[in-house]
Amino acid sequence: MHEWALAESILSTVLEAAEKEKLKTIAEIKIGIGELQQIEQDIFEFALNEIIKSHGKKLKNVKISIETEESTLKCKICEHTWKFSDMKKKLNEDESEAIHFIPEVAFVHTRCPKCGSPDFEITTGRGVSIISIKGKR
Amino acid sequence: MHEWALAESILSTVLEAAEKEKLKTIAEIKIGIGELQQIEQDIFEFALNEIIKSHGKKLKNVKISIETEESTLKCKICEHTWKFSDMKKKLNEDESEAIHFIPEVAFVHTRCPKCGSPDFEITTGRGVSIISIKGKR
Amino acid sequence: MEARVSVIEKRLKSIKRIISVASGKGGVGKSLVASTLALNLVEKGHKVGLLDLDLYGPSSHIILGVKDVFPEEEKGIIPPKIHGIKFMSIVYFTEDKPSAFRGIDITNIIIELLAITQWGALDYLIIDMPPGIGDETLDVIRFIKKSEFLVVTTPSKVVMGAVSKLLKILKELKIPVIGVLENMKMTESPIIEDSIIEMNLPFIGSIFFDENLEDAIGDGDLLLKTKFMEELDNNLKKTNL
Amino acid sequence: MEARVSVIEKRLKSIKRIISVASGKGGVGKSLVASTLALNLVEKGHKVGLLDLDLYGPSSHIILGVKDVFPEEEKGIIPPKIHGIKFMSIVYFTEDKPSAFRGIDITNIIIELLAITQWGALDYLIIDMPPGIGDETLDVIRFIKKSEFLVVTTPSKVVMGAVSKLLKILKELKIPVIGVLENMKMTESPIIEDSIIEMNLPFIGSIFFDENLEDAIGDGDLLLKTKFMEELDNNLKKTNL
Ligand SMILES: Nc1ncnc2c1ncn2[C@@H]1O[C@H](COP(=O)(O)OP(=O)(O)O)[C@@H](O)[C@H]1O
Ligand SMILES: Nc1ncnc2c1ncn2[C@@H]1O[C@H](COP(=O)(O)OP(=O)(O)O)[C@@H](O)[C@H]1O
Ligand SMILES: [Mg+2]
Ligand SMILES: [Mg+2]
Ligand SMILES: [Mg+2]
Ligand SMILES: [Mg+2]
Ligand code: NI
Ligand code: NI
Ligand SMILES: [Zn+2]
Ligand SMILES: [Zn+2]
Repeated sequence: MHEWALAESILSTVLEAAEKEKLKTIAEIKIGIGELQQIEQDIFEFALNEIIKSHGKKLKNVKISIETEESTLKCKICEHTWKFSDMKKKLNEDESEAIHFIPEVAFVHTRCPKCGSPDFEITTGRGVSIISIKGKR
Repeated sequence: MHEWALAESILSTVLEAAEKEKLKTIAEIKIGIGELQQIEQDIFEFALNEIIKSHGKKLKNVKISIETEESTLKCKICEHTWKFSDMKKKLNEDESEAIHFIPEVAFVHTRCPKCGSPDFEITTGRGVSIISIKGKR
Repeated sequence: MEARVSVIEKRLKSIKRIISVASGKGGVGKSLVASTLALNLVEKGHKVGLLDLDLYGPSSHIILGVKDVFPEEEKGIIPPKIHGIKFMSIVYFTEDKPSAFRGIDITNIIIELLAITQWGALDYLIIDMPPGIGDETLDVIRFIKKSEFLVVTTPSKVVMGAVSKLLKILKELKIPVIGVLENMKMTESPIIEDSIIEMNLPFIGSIFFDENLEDAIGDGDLLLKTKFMEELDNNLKKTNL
Repeated sequence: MEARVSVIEKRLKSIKRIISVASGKGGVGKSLVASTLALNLVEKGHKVGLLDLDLYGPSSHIILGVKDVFPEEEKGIIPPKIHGIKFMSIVYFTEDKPSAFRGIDITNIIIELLAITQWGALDYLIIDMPPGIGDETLDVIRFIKKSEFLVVTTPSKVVMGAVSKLLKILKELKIPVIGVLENMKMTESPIIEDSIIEMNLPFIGSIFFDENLEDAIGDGDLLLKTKFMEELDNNLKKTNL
């Protein structure tokens, strides 16, 4: 249930953006979920809906769509690229859960599968993000 | 004349790329010079030509074109953007020269003109770069 | 679009004061001061949190002897209580393995920790800062607008070289500096005090080198009884903490 | 397209050995060891360079007393000679002002310094590393393939917490470790030696806390005559330096 905190951050960002753009109602939010963070989508959607209920007007009839994003990891040493799913089976439960909380600990618990370096980057699919917001002024 | 070292790095990168792409001759190199680094273009071109002379075959008939890139600096605190040329006049000769050698010392000698923060980023126009290489296999 | 930053303010809303223990230099005792300060404030009946932001070389868990605890998941993560301190550190997630992070990773970790940690109501949140004026320091300044700084130095030319840089930038940016604490002093000398006063910044006082300190590391109860803690406590009387 | 990296190998080609003095932890004496090691090797007749990569808190120029010099511009930049050491540091370009850099800036500065510095032929290039396992350490590993590491620690649990992380990652990546030097020792104790040997890494030896060291800071000639230098020199005999 730490997904709640992330759901809250999404909606707080949306409301802030709506304020800035002077939107009276928000019609649609597209949210991206990166593979690396292994969000439990059910819980995440449940949290979004609960928070929306308590937020009243602006978000009342909002349509939420969620897209999952594949992760791309790229080695800074050998330039090899891979996906988190390629190596997830090598991780134990604790390591996986740690990456769920803080995706960057992937640099601690995993290595480039080609050259063994911890010096790689998360190019796509890190965590939650807002893809787009639609609303009416 | 530290421009020589940068010219050398450009040509060494070009030759490396040519090797990788199996180019027998290199016809054209487009080079970008970022405003921040304040390269002396005459000296830089002179250095390029001198090094090309000594490098023989592959670069013999290469056409070099140089584009200058305006700098964009963007504040991470207030999101203001500006150009280095906007504030160059506030710098003394030593500060300017230091930025010529190490463009990142712009964070040391200058500030966001709107909010005064040193926490800004160089979005474009930092230093020398290779825009494109053309050649024949 | 970055989705996590906007919730940070809300997470820190019920915290009365945030104190970043910093230096610019490593090995001066930042982590010792941060941990013992947190212990000291708990003793005095305050609600205290401690956040270790030295992500490469986290130390507060070693100093406090934190073992076998993990945050609870509840609308975010709730820091476990250690000697009454709500304690958050990257070690929960790294298992204390080597951590090679680049600057952009540091920023992402700090944003994530600030966005998901549920501190609840606190009188003080103490932040144990790493050395340098890098991503961690810049991100504390960027994301934790209400943070004050407590700066630690030692009586050494080399150390003051780095510390004065941090002090200058804090002063320039008008960030509140509670004061400068001189640590690991060995002989009486006013050099540090004088140079801080010359910078027009508050000098708090000194803590002498405590040769028995090492034996108390890892044990909160012993730490409370050290000479170090006694001197820290005396120095705190000269501040508004 | 990044244009500077490919020339780095050429710039370092005529350097026989590159020694990064590192720790993972701050304040353990990395800069002291790096500077005095450079002085020591010059005394023995070697051609020596010293590169200060602690970009936030550069210290080597303070230790060696470097003042009023600037690199010469000649097909790049040529480091000035200080006590016979070719010395390169960010201070030439910052005027010792506060330097707030993010990780990406650190990488860019390191690439730039490596691409434009003309070291010429050297027997040794000593690199004074910052604490942490961040951009500087990762970039030395990435761009200076032939670098060996000399690791400095002190006899403290907190310090060894950070140092052992660096050692583990160096070992995992099969990067040559010349050995570990225990610095600022105050009492006889085999704890550090034992734990290094347990990690299957070479323990070089110890340097005791030298209470007169501070007076020699800033003066290369005085540094050569310190107890610190004498002990360093004895320890070096146990290495291939
Ligand atoms: N006043 C003191 N007396 C004795 N040892 C001290 C004192 N202050 C700090 N230390 C020791 O110095 C070392 C560095 O302290 P630490 O808090 O880790 O510094 P930092 O967080 O600034 O890197 C530790 O071994 C610590 O136990
Ligand atoms: N053996 C020693 N005896 C006394 N002081 C020392 C010794 N080694 C280092 N120091 C002092 O400790 C402080 C930190 O040293 P420094 O080289 O700057 O560490 P680092 O580069 O690891 O941060 C300096 O004030 C230095 O003079
Ligand atoms: Mg990484
Ligand atoms: Mg910056
Ligand atoms: Mg610390
Ligand atoms: Mg140092
Ligand atoms: Ni969760
Ligand atoms: Ni030049
Ligand atoms: Zn790789
Ligand atoms: Zn600004």
